[in-house]
Amino acid sequence: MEGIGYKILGALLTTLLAFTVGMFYAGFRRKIIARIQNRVGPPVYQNFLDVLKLLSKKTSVNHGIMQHLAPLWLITMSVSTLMFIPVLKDGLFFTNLNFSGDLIFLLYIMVFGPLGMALGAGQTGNPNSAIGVSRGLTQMVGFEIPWIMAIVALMIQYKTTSVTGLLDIQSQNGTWMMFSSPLAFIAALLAMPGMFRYAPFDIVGAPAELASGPISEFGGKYLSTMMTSGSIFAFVKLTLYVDLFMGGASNLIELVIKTFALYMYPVLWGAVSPRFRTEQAVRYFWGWPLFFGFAALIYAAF
Amino acid sequence: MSSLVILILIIAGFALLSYFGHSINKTAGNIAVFAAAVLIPLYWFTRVDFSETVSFTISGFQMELGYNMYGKLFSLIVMILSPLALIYALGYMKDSKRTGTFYFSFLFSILGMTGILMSRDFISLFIFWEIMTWSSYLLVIFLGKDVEKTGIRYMVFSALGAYAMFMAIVIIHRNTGSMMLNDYFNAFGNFSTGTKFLTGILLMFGFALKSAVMPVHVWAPGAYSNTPMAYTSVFSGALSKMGVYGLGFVVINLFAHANLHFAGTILAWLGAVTAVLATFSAIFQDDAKKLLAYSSIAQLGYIVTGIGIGTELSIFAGLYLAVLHAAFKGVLFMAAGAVERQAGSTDMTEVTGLIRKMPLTFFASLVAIIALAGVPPLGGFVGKWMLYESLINNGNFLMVIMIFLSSTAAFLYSYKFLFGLFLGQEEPEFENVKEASPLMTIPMLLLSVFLMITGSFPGIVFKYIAEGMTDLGFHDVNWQMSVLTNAWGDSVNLQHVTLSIGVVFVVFLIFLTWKGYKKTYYVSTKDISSSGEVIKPEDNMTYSTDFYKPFERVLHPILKRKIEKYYDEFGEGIGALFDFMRRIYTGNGQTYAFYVIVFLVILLVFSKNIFGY
Amino acid sequence: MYNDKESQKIVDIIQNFARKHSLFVLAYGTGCGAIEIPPTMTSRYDAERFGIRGAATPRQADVLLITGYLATKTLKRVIRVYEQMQDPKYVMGFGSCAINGGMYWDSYNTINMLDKYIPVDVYINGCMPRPEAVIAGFVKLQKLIQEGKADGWDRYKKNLDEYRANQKKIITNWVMPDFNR
Amino acid sequence: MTDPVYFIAIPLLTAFLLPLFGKIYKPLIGIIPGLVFAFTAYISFDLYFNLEPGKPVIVQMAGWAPPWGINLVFGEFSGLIVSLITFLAFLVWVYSYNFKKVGFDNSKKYFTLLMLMVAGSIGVVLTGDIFNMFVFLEITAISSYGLTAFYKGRDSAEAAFKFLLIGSLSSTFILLAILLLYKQTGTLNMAEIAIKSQAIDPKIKSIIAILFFVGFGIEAEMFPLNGWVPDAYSQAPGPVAASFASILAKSGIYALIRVFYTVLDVEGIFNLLLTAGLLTIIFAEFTAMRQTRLRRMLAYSSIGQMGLIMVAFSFNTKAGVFAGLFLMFNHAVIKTLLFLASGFLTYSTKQKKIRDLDGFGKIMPFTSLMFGLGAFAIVGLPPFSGFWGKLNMLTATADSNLYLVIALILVVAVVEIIYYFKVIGRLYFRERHEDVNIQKPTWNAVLAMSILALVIIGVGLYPDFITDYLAKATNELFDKAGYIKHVLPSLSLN
Repeated sequence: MEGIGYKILGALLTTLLAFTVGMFYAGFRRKIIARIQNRVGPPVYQNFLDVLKLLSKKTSVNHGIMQHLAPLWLITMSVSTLMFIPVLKDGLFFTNLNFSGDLIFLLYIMVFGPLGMALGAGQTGNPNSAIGVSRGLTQMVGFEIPWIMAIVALMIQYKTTSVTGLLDIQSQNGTWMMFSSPLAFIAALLAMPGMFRYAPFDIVGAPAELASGPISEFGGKYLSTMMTSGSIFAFVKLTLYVDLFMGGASNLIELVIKTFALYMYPVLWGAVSPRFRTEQAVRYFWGWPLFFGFAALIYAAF
Repeated sequence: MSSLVILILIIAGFALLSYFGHSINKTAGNIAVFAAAVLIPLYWFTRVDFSETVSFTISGFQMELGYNMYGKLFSLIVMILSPLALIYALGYMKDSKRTGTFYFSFLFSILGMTGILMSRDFISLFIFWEIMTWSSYLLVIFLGKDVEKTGIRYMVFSALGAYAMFMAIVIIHRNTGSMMLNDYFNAFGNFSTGTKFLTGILLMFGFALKSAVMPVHVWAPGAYSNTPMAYTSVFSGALSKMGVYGLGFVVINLFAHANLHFAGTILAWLGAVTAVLATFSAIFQDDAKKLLAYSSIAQLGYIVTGIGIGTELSIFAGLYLAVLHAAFKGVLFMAAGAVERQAGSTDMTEVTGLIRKMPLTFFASLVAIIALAGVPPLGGFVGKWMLYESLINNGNFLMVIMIFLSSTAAFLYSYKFLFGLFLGQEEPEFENVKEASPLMTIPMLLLSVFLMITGSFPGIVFKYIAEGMTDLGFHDVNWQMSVLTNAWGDSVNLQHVTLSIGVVFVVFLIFLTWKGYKKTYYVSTKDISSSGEVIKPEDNMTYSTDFYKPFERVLHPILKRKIEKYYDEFGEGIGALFDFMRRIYTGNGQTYAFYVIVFLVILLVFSKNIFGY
Repeated sequence: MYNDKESQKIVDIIQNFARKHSLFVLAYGTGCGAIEIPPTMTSRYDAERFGIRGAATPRQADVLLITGYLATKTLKRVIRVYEQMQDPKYVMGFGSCAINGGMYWDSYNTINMLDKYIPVDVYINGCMPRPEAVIAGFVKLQKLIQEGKADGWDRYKKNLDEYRANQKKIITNWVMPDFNR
Repeated sequence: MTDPVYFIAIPLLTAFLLPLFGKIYKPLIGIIPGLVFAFTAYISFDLYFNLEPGKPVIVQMAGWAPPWGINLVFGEFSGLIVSLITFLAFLVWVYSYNFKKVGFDNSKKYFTLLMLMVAGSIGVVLTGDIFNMFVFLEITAISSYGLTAFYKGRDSAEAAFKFLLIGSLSSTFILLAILLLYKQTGTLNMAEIAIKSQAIDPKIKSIIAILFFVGFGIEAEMFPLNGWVPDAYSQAPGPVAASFASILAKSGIYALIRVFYTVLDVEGIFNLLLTAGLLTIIFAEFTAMRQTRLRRMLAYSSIGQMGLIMVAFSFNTKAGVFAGLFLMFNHAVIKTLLFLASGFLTYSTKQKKIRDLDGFGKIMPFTSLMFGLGAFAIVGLPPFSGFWGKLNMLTATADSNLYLVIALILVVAVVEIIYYFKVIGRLYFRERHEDVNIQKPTWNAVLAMSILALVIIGVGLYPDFITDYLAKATNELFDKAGYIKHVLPSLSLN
């Protein structure tokens, strides 16, 4: 644990791991969806090529400083969040700064990026971007509530607000929280597709109506940064779920298995779903997920 | 003479000086105002003796002035925010008329606030409270908009609050024979239950009204948005904190000590409901000033919740949020004022794309909005974190959810504010808009620097809060310069946060800027992908009307019931009753004579009931 | 001007490999060829296996598909879209109409030779080309990219005056923003 | 020189001689009343400040000792009221000395009637004889009728007629009460009645009390006997309305207090006074809110203030009386200021509507400022004198355990704030109408209003200027035995 050099090396390794895993997951998603649609689909490393290609675009345009900073905010958020999440339960490289943040902090730092992204999208002046932002923020209010309820239920039940603390409790008890607090898990699980913004909750991007929404004016290096950030963030979200509900992971293989299993859930749901309208999405989140969230809270408190 | 009295006299003197200065000419008046903005805080910081007390007797009532640490904390807000707002006002009010009245009322409201915070007895508290009320009323109606509706509504609600306090005060006097705050707090335990509740709740009502707690918040949106923005920053930032100040000592000193915690809990619930509903209202405002007004109400809701819960961490959070709210809402109202002055409107459906015209204002607003939204690494997060942790530690899980809902929904209006005014397509109409004068931007930037520092080193504020909380009975409050800790021992190290975010940000900033630097082009906001159509300069494609329509559809069942409507209907009903009463005076001499006779007859008939024989 | 594979730097090879296998396609679907895009993309022919996917806006796109004839009215839009795309960018012309006007060769309001107005990298023959032909066109484009020969974007910048002169012949009321890269 | 007799004699005499002076030299009509008011004010202050504690100055008229003769009692209580009345009368003169609407042709009538009214009021306050009090009250009332009808218009005449109608009822009841009292006790001297009244049959005493209550209640603007007030206040000239509020109403309430505190000892009358006072407050203030004319609004507000004073006196405690006196002082000073200011504000508008005052703050800055100051003071905002009155009033109420009354008073105060602040809002924060003619206040009006404003602010900043005197007056009012002892040294209360 000692040594600033190890710390930096660990941070870099974690980021690289998150990037790689996230990219492959996105590739798998494309492949899986293709197979479901009876297509061959792109190779699983396709997303690396996409990012590389976008990065090697010779020109890029922006509409001002906020648009320039927007991808930056996103990737800063993803990487910083990653720093505060225990990727593996213990180990030299993959725990990073997780002792100096807690769940509430994570919740808040996770909106840092979208807010910056929204500002950048706003500056482009493209109406599609603004509409996308409006939808995205609305949807966020929708899914955050059941998700937060689940988290608060855990925190109240186990009297700790830190992820590390919750991990320790799981390894002490020997059960995962998805079994010891099933209601919270269900609420969190129901809110999860909203977080991933896959169908039926892909109302932000919605290529068919909004021309990809907030990112419609981003190209080249900006878009590549955003895709990188997106893959890291997907990994972050999955790891957080695994840490909270599935007992974390003590080695990378376990981590990959658990996160991949979890990842299949929004992917498969999305593969066979059409798209909600914004208000339908919010109503969905404020329906059953909210009910399970309440149930979880009551279960936790009494 | 005592330094406290001198302070009061200095402020009053400057008020008169500004008024008369402005009636001579503008320069003289402005010099007086500037001197006030510099000298009043200078005197406060260097010469005021905080251990001093002044007591005197007027009209048989003993009165005493003297700071305690709790009052000093709030004075700090007043003494830092008000001078900045005054300097801002020098720029903002440059072309207005009747500036004399403006600065007179402004300084008098500072006097009122200063006085409230050093009052140790109810009489002087009430006197200064009322001075604050009427001076702010004069500012609310200063622009002459909506005088009948907003002005009267503000005054009526303020009066209701003040008179509730007044009633409590006289009842306290009846029961203790003294007007001193401390005598009341000490005697409170011995009161009968009825008196406990009556006085406590009346005081609480009075203070809660000033801090715009639902359902007595209706004065606030109009009052905040109608006032000249130079004052609104103080109005929302400092003046509403007087209510928080009062709630603090009522809830903690009374209810906690007398084991009436549930009263505090009710207050906390009201605060949470306020936060949620006001946030929802803020989201659908089209006027930036109205949006900020509702947002203020919502933020005050958090603070009130923190105070109402009454644990150490929650009060700490409430007070910290109070300080922070003063700073960021100060900036935001100033920014709205700057936009109003430079671009002529704060209607977010009209004004767009000012970011390149007013970059400093935008930067200050951005920092303030991040702090408001509670996103790390700025100071707002610290307050939010402490509030949540205290609520979770306390097991108030439903309240946590409401606060979370409110602050998540707060992102919506936060974004709308920045987007509506500064982002979006640039319009030829605002081609010639200039950045506001340095008098206006410097106060904003100073406050935003403060917000940035508190993100990593909130300890500079914690110090004063911890001092102040000793007067609420919380001794030895633990605080560290940049580590937050909750009751369960979980902590957040803010320096690590800032460092991590900062390093990642800088690394990627360098990368993103350096990569293809020469081949990165700036294009105008009219150059967007719009199916190949060329957008003419006069076409504005910015999406700003009905910005959150889907969300509005979701919330329609909640929002369609407006509490204002009930008040209005109540008002109409009362008006009809008054009209009926007015009919008694028919204007007919015979009728009046008839009344006299009837009255006499009634008295004679019932004389046995009246006199007993 | 035309680099051989041997003379390319290693960076270029990697970059061109990425470019070749990741083609974001913006279909300008005013002509009848637009109807051929959906089968190309979906299950039957599945262009995604070549790394080809649709892009919603020109800012993100690499390939501009001109799916058939271009009316003089829509030429302006095509130029606009093309100029909004980021370098390197490629244009594919679909069918005879894009090559020589096809059955509209003497129409008063269509253009005959697309290459006079924007640089076309690959033409696909047919009226209309079937999805197989479209994919063949893409494969050809990939080959050109790998070899560094798909340099229409470079030609456009170098011969901007000439292209502009041609464009202005068709578009009489010229109100386009300047293209100055 | 300083003899209470002069209070009555000189104004009465001058009032009747005024036409003669006018014949000699016209401007004398304006000047002589001023001299008279200045003189009365001077002697009243001189007497008042030189009073020995607990020892009223007593004058026997025509050499007859009481109880047979008529006597004047200038004590700490009555002296305070007289000083207030004379001081305000003087200010009203300063204000109206060349008030434009008081044309020279009419000014002798005006000043004659004004002097009569002042003399009558002073008489009411000073006299120790109950029938004499009735006589003075009649003098006051009749001169008031005249002043109400001063403008000779249709409306003024109607107002005066209403006033006359109700006023004569008042006289009748008081006279009846005095008759009954005389029948029972055989004396008209108040001190002696005070002694003998305990022996009166309670039934008859209650009837007497009721008759007095209604009779004086009319003068004191009690609900529902105050139908005359709004008309009279709004139709009379501005300074006259001011003097009604400060002088006429004060003498009415004084008579009420004197009779029930000193002369008659009736159980239960104070509850009645409380009820009547509360009803007065409620109806007056709520009615005031719906008024569209400035004067009528002020008139109803004045009624409301009188109701408040009645409530204060109804507690029958020292704190209550102290508060009542403070409120009387405030009402006299502030309402006078408001009426004086409104005299110029509504000078050129025929309807005297509130909405005609839009934007007057810019064109009549001083008068508007005075009105605003008066409004701030009357609703009880610190740091003006109204606040201290209200504070004392409410502490007194709380001491009497009447919490609901506190709530009621405060609710009504909110109503008061609404209508006063509506006017202020219009004065300062509205664009003015195009075609307004204004009348700049004359220098003497400015002087009069400034003095009143200074008094308001001075007392507001440091109420102890007057609290000592009020406390002394309170003590004297409760010292019934002392009063009797001084007036009738030969008798004593058994």
